[in-house]
Amino acid sequence: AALAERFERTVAAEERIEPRDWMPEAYRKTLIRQIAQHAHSEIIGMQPEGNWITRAPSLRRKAILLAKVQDEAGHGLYLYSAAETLGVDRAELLDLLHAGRQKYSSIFNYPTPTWADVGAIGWLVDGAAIVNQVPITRCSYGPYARAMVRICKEESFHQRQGFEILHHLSSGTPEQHAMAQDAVDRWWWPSLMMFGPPDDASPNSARSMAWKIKRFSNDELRQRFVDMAVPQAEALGLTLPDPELRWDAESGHYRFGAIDWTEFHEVLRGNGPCNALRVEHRVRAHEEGAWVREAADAYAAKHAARAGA
Amino acid sequence: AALAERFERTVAAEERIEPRDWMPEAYRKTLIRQIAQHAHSEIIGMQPEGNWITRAPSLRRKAILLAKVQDEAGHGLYLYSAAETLGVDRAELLDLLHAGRQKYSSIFNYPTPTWADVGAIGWLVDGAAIVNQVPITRCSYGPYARAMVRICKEESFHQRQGFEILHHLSSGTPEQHAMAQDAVDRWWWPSLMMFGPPDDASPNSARSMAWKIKRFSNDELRQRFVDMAVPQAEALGLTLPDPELRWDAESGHYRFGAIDWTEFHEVLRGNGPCNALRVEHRVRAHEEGAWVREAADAYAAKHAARAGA
Amino acid sequence: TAATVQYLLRLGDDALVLAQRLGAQLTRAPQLEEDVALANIALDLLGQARPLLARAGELEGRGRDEDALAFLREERDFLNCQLVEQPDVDFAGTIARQLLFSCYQLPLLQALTTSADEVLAGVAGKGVKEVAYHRDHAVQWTLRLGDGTEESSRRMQAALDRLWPFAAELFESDDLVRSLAVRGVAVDPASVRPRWDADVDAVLAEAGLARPSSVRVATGGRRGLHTECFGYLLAEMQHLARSHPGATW
Amino acid sequence: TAATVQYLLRLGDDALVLAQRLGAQLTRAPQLEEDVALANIALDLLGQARPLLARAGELEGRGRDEDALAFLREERDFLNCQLVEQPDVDFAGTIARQLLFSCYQLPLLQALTTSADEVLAGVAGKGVKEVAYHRDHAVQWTLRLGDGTEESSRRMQAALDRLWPFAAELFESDDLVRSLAVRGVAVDPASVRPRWDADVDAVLAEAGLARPSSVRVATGGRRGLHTECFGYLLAEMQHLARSHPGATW
Amino acid sequence: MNEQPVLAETGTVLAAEQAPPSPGPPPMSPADLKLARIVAGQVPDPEVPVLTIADLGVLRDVDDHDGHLRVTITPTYSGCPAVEAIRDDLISRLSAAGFPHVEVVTTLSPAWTTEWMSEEGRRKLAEYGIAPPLRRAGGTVSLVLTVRCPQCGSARTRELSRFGSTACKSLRVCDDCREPFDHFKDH
Repeated sequence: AALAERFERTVAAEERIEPRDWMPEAYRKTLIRQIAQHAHSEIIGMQPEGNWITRAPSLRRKAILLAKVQDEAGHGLYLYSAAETLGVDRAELLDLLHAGRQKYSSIFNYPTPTWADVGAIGWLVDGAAIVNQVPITRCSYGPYARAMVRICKEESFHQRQGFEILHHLSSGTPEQHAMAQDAVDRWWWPSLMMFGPPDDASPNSARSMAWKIKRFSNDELRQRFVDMAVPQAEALGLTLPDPELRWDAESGHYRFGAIDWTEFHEVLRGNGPCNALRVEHRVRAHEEGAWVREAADAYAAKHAARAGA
Repeated sequence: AALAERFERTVAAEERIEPRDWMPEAYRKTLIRQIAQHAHSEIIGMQPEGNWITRAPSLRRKAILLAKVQDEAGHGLYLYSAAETLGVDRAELLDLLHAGRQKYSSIFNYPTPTWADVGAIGWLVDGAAIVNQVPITRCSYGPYARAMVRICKEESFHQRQGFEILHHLSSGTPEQHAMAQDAVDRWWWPSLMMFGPPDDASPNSARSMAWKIKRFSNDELRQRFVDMAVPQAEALGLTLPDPELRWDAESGHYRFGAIDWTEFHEVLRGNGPCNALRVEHRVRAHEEGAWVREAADAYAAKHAARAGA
Repeated sequence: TAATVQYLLRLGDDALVLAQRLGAQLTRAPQLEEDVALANIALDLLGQARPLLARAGELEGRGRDEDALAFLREERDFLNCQLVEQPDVDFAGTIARQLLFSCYQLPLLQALTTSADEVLAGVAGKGVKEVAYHRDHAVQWTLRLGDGTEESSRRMQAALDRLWPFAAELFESDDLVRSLAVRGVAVDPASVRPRWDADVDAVLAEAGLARPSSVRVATGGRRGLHTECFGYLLAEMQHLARSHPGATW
Repeated sequence: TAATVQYLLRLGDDALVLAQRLGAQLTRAPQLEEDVALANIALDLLGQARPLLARAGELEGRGRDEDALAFLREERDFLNCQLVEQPDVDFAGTIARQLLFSCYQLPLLQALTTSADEVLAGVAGKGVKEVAYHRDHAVQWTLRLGDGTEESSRRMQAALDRLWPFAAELFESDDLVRSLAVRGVAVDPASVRPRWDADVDAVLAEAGLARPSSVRVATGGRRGLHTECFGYLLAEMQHLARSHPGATW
Repeated sequence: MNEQPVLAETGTVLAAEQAPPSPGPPPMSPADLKLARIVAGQVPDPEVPVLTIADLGVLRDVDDHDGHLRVTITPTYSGCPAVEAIRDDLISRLSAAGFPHVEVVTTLSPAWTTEWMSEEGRRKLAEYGIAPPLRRAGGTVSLVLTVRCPQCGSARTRELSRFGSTACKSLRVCDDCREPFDHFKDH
């Protein structure tokens, strides 16, 4: 009870909970779930963009994209390590991902049929991710908060690159402009869904807020994203596919149309365009790599034994 | 002995030996080896051209190429059936091919890096094959001779299509013309080697001639091919890569330069550019198809059993 | 006619893309007879695709011939269903795709033999005989694999489960096709669904295979939205033609 | 300078094509650390390829930049060795290719740091550090796989056997490279063979792997003659760029 | 047996392509059309050259179309690659026969059927070693007829592969004389 009180005090004082501190089991579980989901999103998120590495239209873009996807793998590594400070290990978490028992961000269940999708993901998806993640830099759990500081910096860089891709396309040939507009048309609504269901339908939020794992409500963050994206779309010369979108001088915010939550729930339930593809791809890489990991373990064991002998 | 005499008489009278006739064991073996090698050449020969089916530059060319490769598979089937009349079965012959214990024409161990190679194979390789095969339509073994009649007709059609491909390229853009010339440069000498080693180095020929399995010597056929190809190359507007090539009015033949038999023997020994690739590809298809063949057998057995019950 | 062009492209692209997939299987079949059979089916489909695309180009009136439409269109302009572009994971997958597609294509072409568009009617008339064979081929192999060995049955079921979500798109109706159907040009694909259900169910039952229960519905092909494997198929198919702008072959 | 252009293309194409192969492995590695490592190696190689191609285009003087050389050249104009284009059959194959190539590239770049061509010397100077890491990575994995499990040892040996015929081409000398070597621009690749032999032999011995005995020598890459898999690599790499003539990205 | 089957047609194809552009088209007499029909009908099938396109029933019509000769053919199946070669041969042979303006039209409907193959064609096929398509009885019941071995005439034959080297043929084998042979399928 003294421990619980100290925990509450620390959180209330905006101080950090560290791995060796006592914490409530539910807090630990919530964090593990959230960090794991975040890590899974990084590594599944490599696929839609990775789809264009071999086909990038210039060497410069190829290098930027390679570096970006590498960053995502790096973020994944970093986040799995953060989760491991809470007493799970990466192998367990990967098994849960592969078995479909832990989620990743639904946004990665949409396909990338054109090069402009790489731009749209950078601009909109990374943009939304940053809005979601910046508050986590002040999360009550120390390792997660510190990881997010670094990750957010890198993602800002990615977002800027995505914006540049779209900007170049938008002011390029008519075909390139159409390609950019088409990508934005397809990614806009899914990006808005990245902030999760509306507040009145978001069950776990309250406790996460109290624990200072979450800092703002889904709808607040979504509004923040829209307010940021609309002027950027204008700068790009691209149209956001929402006829109801308009500036509301009174509130100082952009108002936007109703989100189709049926689609969101279908994708979440595993029926999105690429759910099966993404998990199969992951599982195949994992299974085909099993003999390699076994070899590395066997080698390490042999040499540890020799060193010990 | 009476049987042997009758066999000799039949062959001498230019009549046909049929499957149920008595024949010397060596005759049977020679024929099996030759027909099998011919069948193997058809199915391995599908690969270099098959390499371009998915990349043919027009739908018309794609259809023609698909049909051609289908023809080759059909010829393979036909020839394996002809070999089976001699008391072996296809599965055995395929095993020998896969184990590297029976050969196929070395010409298929060269790669097809460009579309023009499809034309060059049609014109030169099929052209050489026809010159080689037309005499076999008069082979003493009936089923083989009859098979060759129809196969030769179909191959003439293929050769014509190959010629047309090259003709179109040769009179197309400078890049297309260069592509055609490059392909002819690479295929000319290997085509000449298709007729086998020079007569003075060809050990098995004499007996095959006596048995009327073979009708002309390697060098005779090679000369016939050169005499045919040179004017066609002129019609194509392409140069044959042999500075010594010239018309010899006295003999009424084209004289050509010395063939590099070292290369021929290297390819024959398995060290050609694609020997490993071709056999691996075949073996992989065969092994990956094992479960399908097993299923078909199991199904047939079940249904034969049910029909019998 | 813009609607007819779209409709011709849907049918033509289905045939072209499936021919492309099957053509890639040549030299990779489990036995020589199947190399021949798959090549033959590919050739039939290519033979259907060519006049359909040529006709689409002619009606469009922008000077595009069959090759311009096949080799110089971008991914988002291809209107084939997603089923036909799905990759050949194994022979069971090839057969499952053939089964689902030919059981749809056969009644569709039968109905199209009376199309008001002459080319469409001609292609359909010719195609009916060919596709009857394609269906028969797929049915025979579905039976052999479903009722063959344990492994073949498992693979065939897995292939069906994997491809089933792509079947619904075949029967998708929209304003375009309904308006063309009224004019006697097109056939509403929804109308062939009962026949498809009956045919496929009968084969699966005889083969001892379960009708997949997947509720997922993949869609988008008719609007030019394709699965990620499709871009690679196009890159391979179009590369040479695109590398020589203006050349003929 | 025509000779220098050729030489730059050989080196640049080696790096570009290997980067392309490695880039395709991203999201397919046996563990996340390897996704990062392979991406990193690919990025280094791409970083070497770009200035080399750019320099080649500049010396050539026909207005071709790095992208024109990468995306608008035909297969027969690519001068990379055949080793780097060989497909990734499994992780052992990826590692074997890395081992054979990095053990060649490291001493080559070391010698090129003093090249009379400034760009070449610059790329080599920077590349030496990177490639030292590539080699170390390949060596560590060769040891783990060779001396790991029975399966890993078998796979690693098979990969070496498969790729060995492509090693000889790395050291092929010709008039072009010899004349450039005399002028201090190039390094005769034959000169790095002893170092390569010693390095590779040492690793194989420690890993318990046999030096393959294959006598087959694959060659042709430096004359633009490639193995059949290469056309597919190029089709994928170039398709988008070729689909939009004149566009920039 | 002709031992030089190689590219027998190539020269004439080239000649046709190089034919000079046409002056105005004169009208065609019935005799012209008759001659054109004969010449066109003699074009061989490229893959089974013992058969002409008239034997096969691939040649549907030869008529005067605004002073141009119009030849209508129907391919045996949709993807048949021989169509292109037949088209070239028609143009070159008709051109040699004095018809410089030839339009070859490919029509798919009505669809080609083996019913269109002439008796002559069937006889030539059998002589060539390919079992001809079976004649369907006019009645409603389609009998399962046997395919006879073109070598020994036996009815004891079975199908080895539904397709042979070309789509229109299947591969069979005779259980009596063991001959493998092609059967031109009923279609």
